[in-house]
Amino acid sequence: MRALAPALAAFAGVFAVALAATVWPGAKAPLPPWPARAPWLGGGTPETHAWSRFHARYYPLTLVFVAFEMEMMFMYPWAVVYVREGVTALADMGVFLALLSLGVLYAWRERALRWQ
Amino acid sequence: MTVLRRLAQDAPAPVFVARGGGAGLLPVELQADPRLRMVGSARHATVLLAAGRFAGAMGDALDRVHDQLPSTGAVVWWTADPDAARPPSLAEATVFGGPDPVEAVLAAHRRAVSQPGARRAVLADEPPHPFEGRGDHGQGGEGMMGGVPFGRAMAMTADDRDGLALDQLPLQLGPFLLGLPNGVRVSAVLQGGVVQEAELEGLDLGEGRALAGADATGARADLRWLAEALRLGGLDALARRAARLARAGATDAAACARVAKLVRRSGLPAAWSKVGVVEGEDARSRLERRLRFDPRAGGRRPLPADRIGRALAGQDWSDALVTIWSFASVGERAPAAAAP
Amino acid sequence: MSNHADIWAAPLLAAGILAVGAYTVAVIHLAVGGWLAQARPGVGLLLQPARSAAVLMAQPATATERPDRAMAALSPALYAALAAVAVTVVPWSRSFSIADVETGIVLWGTAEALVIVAMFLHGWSSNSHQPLLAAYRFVAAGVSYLLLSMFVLIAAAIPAESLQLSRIVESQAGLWNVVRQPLGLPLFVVVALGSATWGPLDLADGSDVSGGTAAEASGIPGLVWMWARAAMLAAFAAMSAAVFLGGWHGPVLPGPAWMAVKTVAMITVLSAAGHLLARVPAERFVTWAWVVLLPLGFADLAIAGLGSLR
Amino acid sequence: MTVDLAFWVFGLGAVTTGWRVFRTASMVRATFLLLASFLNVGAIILLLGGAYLGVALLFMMTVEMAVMAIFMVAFMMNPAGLNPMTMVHQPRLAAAAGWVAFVAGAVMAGRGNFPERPLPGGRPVIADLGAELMGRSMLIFETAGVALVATMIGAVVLSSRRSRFGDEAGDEGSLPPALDPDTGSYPPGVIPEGVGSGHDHHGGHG
Repeated sequence: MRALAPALAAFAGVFAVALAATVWPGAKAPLPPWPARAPWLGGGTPETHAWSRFHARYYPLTLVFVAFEMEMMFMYPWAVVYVREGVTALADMGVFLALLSLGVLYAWRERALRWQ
Repeated sequence: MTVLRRLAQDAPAPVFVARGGGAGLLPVELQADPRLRMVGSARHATVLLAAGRFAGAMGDALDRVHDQLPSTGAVVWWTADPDAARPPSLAEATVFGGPDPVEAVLAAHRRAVSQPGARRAVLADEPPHPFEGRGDHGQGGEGMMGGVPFGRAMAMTADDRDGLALDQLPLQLGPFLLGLPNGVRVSAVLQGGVVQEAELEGLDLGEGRALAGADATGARADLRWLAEALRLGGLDALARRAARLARAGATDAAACARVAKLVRRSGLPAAWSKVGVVEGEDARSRLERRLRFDPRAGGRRPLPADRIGRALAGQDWSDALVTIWSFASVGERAPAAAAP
Repeated sequence: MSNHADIWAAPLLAAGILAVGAYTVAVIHLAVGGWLAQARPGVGLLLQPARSAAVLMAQPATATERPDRAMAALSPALYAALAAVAVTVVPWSRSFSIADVETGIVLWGTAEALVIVAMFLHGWSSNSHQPLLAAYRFVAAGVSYLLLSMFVLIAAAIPAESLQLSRIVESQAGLWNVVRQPLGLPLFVVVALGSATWGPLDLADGSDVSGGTAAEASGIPGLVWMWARAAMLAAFAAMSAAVFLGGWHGPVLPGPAWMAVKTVAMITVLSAAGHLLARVPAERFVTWAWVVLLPLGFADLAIAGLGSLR
Repeated sequence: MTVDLAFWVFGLGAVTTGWRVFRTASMVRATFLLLASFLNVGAIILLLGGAYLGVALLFMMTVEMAVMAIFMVAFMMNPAGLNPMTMVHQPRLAAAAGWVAFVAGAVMAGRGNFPERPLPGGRPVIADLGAELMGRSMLIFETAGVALVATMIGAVVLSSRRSRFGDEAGDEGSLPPALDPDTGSYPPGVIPEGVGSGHDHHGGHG
């Protein structure tokens, strides 16, 4: 934790300065007129707000990703003891990754990696 | 402060170019000049360079872009008919009639960063729909999804190919968007970044004299087209190289061939393959045809706009832009204007 | 061997390294671009990033019709701060890193994951269509390249028997990881280009969506965002130098000098990749990342594992 | 001292952002406020000496909240809160339940009798965790792998309409959910072919 403190301090310091730089110049300025604030569409106009129930075309992928990522969290401690455990660790992770590749392979075959 | 201004004056001028009638793809060549930096959104620019004629709906679109330029920005009108009628956005613009507007743009840039007088908006300062004080909370909305909160309606759901019914975004894009030919505007309905339906509109480019050098044929025309295609693909440095060759008259066949080789190695043809398939031909093969810089290969029949519009349905928006640009004919009459 | 900077010095050190790094990125980017465009760039190039920054500083910030102001202000700051936290774990010599955290590569991964959040918020907050499209397609790429980063960093941790960056560099005393685990660096370059939304993976700020999440940004907020992107690329270059190019190891020169040289070399590689490769369509990148690159990540791990069996 | 101060900063941060989740009308804000709350909790775990667990929590929660934001925005009406609305249903019951849980947790934390066995500093916690995964807990670890494959397959089956049989073949034979599971009534316009019509069933080929 002691080593994390400088990392956290660097985060906080740069965050504060960047935030101040972003916010401060515009804080006193009046809002630009409405036509200046229209969304940039190269001379075009939208009919609605951009904020909407956005149809992210890759939603099955995000679910596969969450499952995969959860497994990855086991791998960090595994990597640390790998040299000590030797072949056991290799076999163990081999089985584990083979299982997960099945999941990815299935998703690919079912065309779940493409835009829905 | 003066140091800052001096630095800013000497910077490459970030310029947004709006191509109007009689400009062809000539303005594309401007990126060859290292003192300019072409930007993709007027919000990033200090100078709005309006090239050619802006009549009717083109003028209206230019007015909107003019107002979106940061308030310190300057406007330059590059025209062959300085006496022609002009839209309000060009009323106070610096008029330039010569063949090479770089110096005029640089002067405007220096003015914009050193003595930023606030440029006035030309459109009325009012929201798209009146909303203040209306509705249950005074922000123009009704209930969950109704009304015009903050001046605009909310998007509504519609069926889609994957069985979900999420929101559609109906909008008009262009005519001054990277990858749209002169005078072409797209009315599209997007759902989740995928085009559900799209229609290409050819706006009236007006009558009058064209800019000197606007017409180009053969390799020079292909290089102009390629320079914009490369920018669309994120290859700005190669685009500048193509623009330099075009500007030099496209006489160096070996240099053109080297550009073509770099483009083929960049993966752009792969990114364009199977995109915008019409009559069995995809954007990649249309790109390849340009890369041959063969004067005999040009002059293919432009495709009717409604055919292109139909080809956009089901594509990701960025692929749709690639499709449109892959059909762009280099001459004035862009695909949309061709009769079906 | 755990070394770290004073808590008050850490922000200054991180910001300083990033400022130099981001400026270097900008200069090298212009130099490589000028060379490729055959524009014969001169020495004026060295001042050009400062000049372009001055233009943005002279420009007023714009607003959109109904933005999420808080998120619009927070997202560039978050992105810049993530570059800072990332650069703190990079060791510059045997005895100096800003924060030589025991869980270094996990913290690095966390920063990468938060980059996806910062990018999404930047595109979402302006309530404008093209930034929104760009933000969503970036997330698709982000969830695809993030796994690659985890695989290659874990592979680098295997011979080091530690998640700590200084130990990972130490473990390369005999043989650099770029030789020992040849797939690691190329895959990590993909992650770097994605996280800084650069070149072929410039999906968040691409030209085909008018500058994407930054399409509505002008003035100083735009400058902060551009700076953060360059700083992120510099942080990734430094991390690549440490994890794959042997970090401070090298003859004659002192450790930090080797790190600087290797970082600049990596910036040049990343910049050249940005200029020479066209933007990958998001959908194809996603398929490609899962079907081709992810198995390569498995292979990288297998190579690292088999090489470390005693 | 510094650690105490940090604890209070992160603790207050976690509670405040957690509270703001329910006070905003925007799904995106709610999601990322929740993330901020989790990140503060992760920082507290780091303060408690959970070097790996803390950072892992930061990592996992970031990824999960990013994915959650995508689904929240996709499926919730008025996702940006352009029209004001409230995030809570049954606010009184929710508030009461929240306070009861908070007080109960606080009492347990403050008054509970916890064993006092501080670990000696400098223990290699990550290596210990690794050794545990490779030793006694290996079966659990591999079972988790199987469970995660099942999760992936389930997620793809349930969410993707595309399939290996075609781009719209994913709903082959599937029916839209009934509005009322008991009577099997469907919303107007979505009654699939062969359901409730008495004819022989064709299945739903698109």
